Amino acid sequence: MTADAAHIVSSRDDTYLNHTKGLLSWVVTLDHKRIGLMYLLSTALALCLGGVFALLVRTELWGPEENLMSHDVYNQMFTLHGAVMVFLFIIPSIPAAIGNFILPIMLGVKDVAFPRLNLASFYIYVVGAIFLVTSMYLSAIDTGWTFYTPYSSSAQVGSQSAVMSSAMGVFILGFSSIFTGINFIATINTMRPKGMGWFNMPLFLWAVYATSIIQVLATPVLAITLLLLTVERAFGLGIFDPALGGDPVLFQHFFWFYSHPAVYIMVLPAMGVISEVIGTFSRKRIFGYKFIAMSSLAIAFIGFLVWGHHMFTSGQSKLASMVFSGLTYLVAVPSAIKVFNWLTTLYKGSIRLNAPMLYALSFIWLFAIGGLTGMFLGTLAVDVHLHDTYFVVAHFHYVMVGGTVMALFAGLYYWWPKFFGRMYNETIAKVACLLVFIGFNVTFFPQFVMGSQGMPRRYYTYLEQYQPFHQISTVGAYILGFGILMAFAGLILAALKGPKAPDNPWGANTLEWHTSSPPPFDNYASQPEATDPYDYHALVFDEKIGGWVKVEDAPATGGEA
Amino acid sequence: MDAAAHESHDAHGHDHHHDPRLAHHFEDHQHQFDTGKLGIWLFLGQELLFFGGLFCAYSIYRGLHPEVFEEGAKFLNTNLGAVNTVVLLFSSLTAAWSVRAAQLNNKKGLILAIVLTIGCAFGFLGIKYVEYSHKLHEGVFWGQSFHPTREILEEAHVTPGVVPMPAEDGSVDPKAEKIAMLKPNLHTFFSIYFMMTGLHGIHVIAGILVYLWILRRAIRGDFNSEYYGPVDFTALYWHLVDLVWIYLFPLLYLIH
Amino acid sequence: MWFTSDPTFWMPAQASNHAALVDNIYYFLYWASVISFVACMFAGALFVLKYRAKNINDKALSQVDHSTTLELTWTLPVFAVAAVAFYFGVMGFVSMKTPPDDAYEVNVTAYKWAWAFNYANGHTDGNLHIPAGVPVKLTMSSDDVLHSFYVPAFRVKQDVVPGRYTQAWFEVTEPGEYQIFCTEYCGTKHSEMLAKVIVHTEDDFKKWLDSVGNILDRLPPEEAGKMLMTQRGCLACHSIDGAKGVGPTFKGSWGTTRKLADGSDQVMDENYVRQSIMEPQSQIVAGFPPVMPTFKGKLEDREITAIIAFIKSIK
Amino acid sequence: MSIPALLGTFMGLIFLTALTVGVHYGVDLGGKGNLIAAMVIATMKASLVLAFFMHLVFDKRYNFMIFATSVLGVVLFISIAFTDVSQYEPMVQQRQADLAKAAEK
Repeated sequence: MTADAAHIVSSRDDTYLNHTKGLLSWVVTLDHKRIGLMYLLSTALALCLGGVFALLVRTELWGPEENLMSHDVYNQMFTLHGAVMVFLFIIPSIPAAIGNFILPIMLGVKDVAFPRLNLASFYIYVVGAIFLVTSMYLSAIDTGWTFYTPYSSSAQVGSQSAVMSSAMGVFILGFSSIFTGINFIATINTMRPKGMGWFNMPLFLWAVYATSIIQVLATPVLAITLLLLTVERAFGLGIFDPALGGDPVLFQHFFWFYSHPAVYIMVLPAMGVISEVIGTFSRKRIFGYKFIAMSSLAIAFIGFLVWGHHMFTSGQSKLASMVFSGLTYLVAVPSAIKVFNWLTTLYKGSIRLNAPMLYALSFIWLFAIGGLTGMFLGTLAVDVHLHDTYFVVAHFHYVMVGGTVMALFAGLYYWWPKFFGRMYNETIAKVACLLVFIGFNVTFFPQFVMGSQGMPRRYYTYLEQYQPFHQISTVGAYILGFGILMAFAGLILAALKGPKAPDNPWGANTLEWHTSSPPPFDNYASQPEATDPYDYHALVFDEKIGGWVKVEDAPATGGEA
Repeated sequence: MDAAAHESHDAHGHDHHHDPRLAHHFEDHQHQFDTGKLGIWLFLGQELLFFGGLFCAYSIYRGLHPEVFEEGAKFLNTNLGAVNTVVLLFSSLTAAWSVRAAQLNNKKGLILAIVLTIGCAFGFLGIKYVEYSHKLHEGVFWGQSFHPTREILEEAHVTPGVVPMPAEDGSVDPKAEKIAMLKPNLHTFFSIYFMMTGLHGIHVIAGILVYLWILRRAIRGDFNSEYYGPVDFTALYWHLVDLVWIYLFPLLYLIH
Repeated sequence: MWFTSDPTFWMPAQASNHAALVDNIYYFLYWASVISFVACMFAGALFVLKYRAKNINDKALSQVDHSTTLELTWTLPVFAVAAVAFYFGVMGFVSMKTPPDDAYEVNVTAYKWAWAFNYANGHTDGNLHIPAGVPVKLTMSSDDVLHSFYVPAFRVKQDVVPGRYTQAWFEVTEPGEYQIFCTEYCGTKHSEMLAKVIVHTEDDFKKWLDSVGNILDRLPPEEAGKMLMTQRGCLACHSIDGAKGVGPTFKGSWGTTRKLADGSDQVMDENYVRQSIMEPQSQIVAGFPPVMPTFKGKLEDREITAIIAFIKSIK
Repeated sequence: MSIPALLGTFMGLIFLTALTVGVHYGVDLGGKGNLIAAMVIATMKASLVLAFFMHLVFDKRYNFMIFATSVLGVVLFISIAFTDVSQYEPMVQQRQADLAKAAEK
């Protein structure tokens, strides 16, 4: 790789951040890195907004009486919390924000396949978000994020227009997601560099690829579902509304055909981030590369066949429930394979506990609990008892928040030096990680207990026997909220004032670390040839620059042990 | 737009290609074409799933209530449907022809083929308009708005008792109407009919808009044997619209 | 832990024939999860401590990156646990979904935000009264939106869907009182759509059923009206002590004039009450949401007369 | 694509359209016979369009795979949802009959 240095021709002063200046140069940029950062900013705002709703909900639940808000406001709060978190934050966060920034650089290309479509998908996201958030002014939806009919299709207190506005918002957001998916599949398929066969791809790319397949094939069904719901609401179609001969259980089939695979849109890219981070910070080839890569695809495909496990008690037939339960277990296998492989990667590694690694290890802890409790819910007889209780709430928060948010921070701290060319403060990052981890467990673990004890979800008031659990949970929520704010603060501080970052601060060997930090506008002058992404011994730490360099480029006195 | 244009032209100092139609991140025209084609096929894939939802609703309601669909189809004009099928098939031919013309550097042929395609699309919408307006004029709406007149019920030879027959003065017994709507009935058929043909119609309109843009670029002389991706991709989209109609026609019009 | 039917840290007391079955699978999964979780996290912690880099340039001790044997070895137990859970889960589910032919039948109607349990003798009650030691089958439907019938102590849950019937069944051994929740989100007072299962001995149940029949004949109209309104859930939204609810209070309401949503004035008289029960949306009092379900075909004329008598009596 | 191939495909499509309308008016195949015939003809037409107008026979295999995967997705979605709904249909019909009876009163 002697030609490697030649790839980085742009002078270090000319980065994508200062290549062009002014707000307009960001607003109309076609550069995937800037679009990625704009996504990051929007999804981070969505996380904060959703987080505020969550804290309001948790505060109201401090006691069974009215503390902050009335029934109706509470119902709107948990609906908005779910809708904002799912559609505005989790689904676009890792793929659209980190994916947009990192994917082309990992491939050594100048941009994604369709830069205009990429920018369009960002603006579609913004328009969809405006529709969804506008619904708050139209007196807010109170249907739950699942929009179940006939509640959503029949007249409700103050939610007449809000349901339509939010459904249209989510409809529009769907297309943003579809376009991102199309873009990534096309990019990975046709623009891989020389030397990067399918099985030399970094695992993050495999994860994003699997995610994109789901985005392209599942999201359109959500779109048609919400279109039908909107028309049902406006004109009384009678497809889903039983008052007109429609079938509300059919709506659930439609809804979950998308929304179950969507769970994997949320967690697969997170797993991709973890696979990168664990390998790098163990300085060891990731164990079971092919199994991890294939398990991503397996999860994506099996994900399309298990939607009915959300409907075990909904009036779905016995036959369908049994088939869906059986298929659901098939997801357990690839998920377990991933966890085992990550743990085995640690074995005989050379482990460094920098912040990204701590977040990644926390991810494994939380995801393991989330995955194991998923087994309870996939088991028919047990699910009958646990369905629609706090057990389910705890389970999917462990997977989606424990999973995605932890991996999001792992990824952000890992790639932040690449994003902005500045290092973060390890102490802030680690303390924030500890707070998030503790806060998360304190919030959601008690919910498993009260769910098993029968506490139903989406309840404004509750029986007194559940109060201690609710109070622990509320305390945890505040710790969690504080931890997340601190994690963000660490990142913002680093971007503004952090010390200069080397090109390769972690000793990772995927292509994005071979360009400068932050990358030049063009990423690479010409596409570099790919090397083994997990050959960590090709790199040594260079004290002088505080980062890692190729063995052959290292000073003769290099610190090889 | 200035900044974006600035970026893409001033992308890097040592431009190794000068064709502005070739984006800077592709190696050559073939690479760009293959990528674009993959993109459009992915888009068509999602279109299939998008329509798939409606086909799902259709299958379930027809599978469980075939009699409703038999009655419903009586309202539809099979001849107009068949004519529209032919119009759309012809437009598919001209769309495919436009790709051939572009590949052969035949600018005149390209323009003619696109104009014919757009013309057929308008023809299709015109016939659809005739069908829609007749139905809506006679109260044949979707779902809860379904209040057919006596005339159209007699014209369609609807089996007595399927929906309440309006009295001479046009009034309907509200109780009978409510009972008819409790289960899937003609109003459900027309919900599905209007959703499917309506969504298909919106795709036709979108196709017209894209083709007008392609026409403008064709007249400007953008396309040649090396660069004709947009013509090909639009044609692929147009064929998909045709493909959906190929199924809609027998599923809605040809029911015994 | 799972041989007890008493409440545990995780599970409420077992009160129906399904409960032990559900709990056995639950605890099987619970211990399988605890063991595998502890094992994994212990291994992870051990590796992190033992293989921590002392010097930043330390190489990993091994670069072995695959072992198909190992992959298969740890896939198998996952399969095995899944297979066991699947098998017992399905068996339990099938038995929960297959009511015996001789089950005692109760019809259930759910509406915002109350339950109506309907007995063969025509009596409708707001709580579910059942005999102990007899399988009971519920045939349920909803008048408005989705609801869900859930009794944690029975481990029974079934959505109640408008436009169709769904069924649930169970057999309770010991008399007692158990909590019913609505577990499918249904709007404003979803969390207050509660009721009780009251399990009598078989003899007591018969006595109870006789005593609640014909209340109109046996009781003065005010009392019968009050019973009806409690049973049908009217008082969940309309208070009788002047408190503001989802609907207007009945306290001192009789004969007063009220402003309707369309701006007109209306005296609270017999016609108005009758009309409001039959077609609630036609004359909504200003400032209240139009959410009351219709009781057309569900209340007899005599019953409405009794209700009116009761409303008159609330001063 | 050559002119004969284009025109040939088009004539094939027109012929199949005439055939499907002809079967509709002229032949009663009984039971689901006509539906099956119509769907078989439609699928033949769709294959013609896909193979020639959309050049799938000349194209990269990956594009065909995308299309096939989407079709598979639609088929799975419809068939599973249909199976379930038809399983619980008796519960729906019974309730609808009872509601109609109640509304008669």
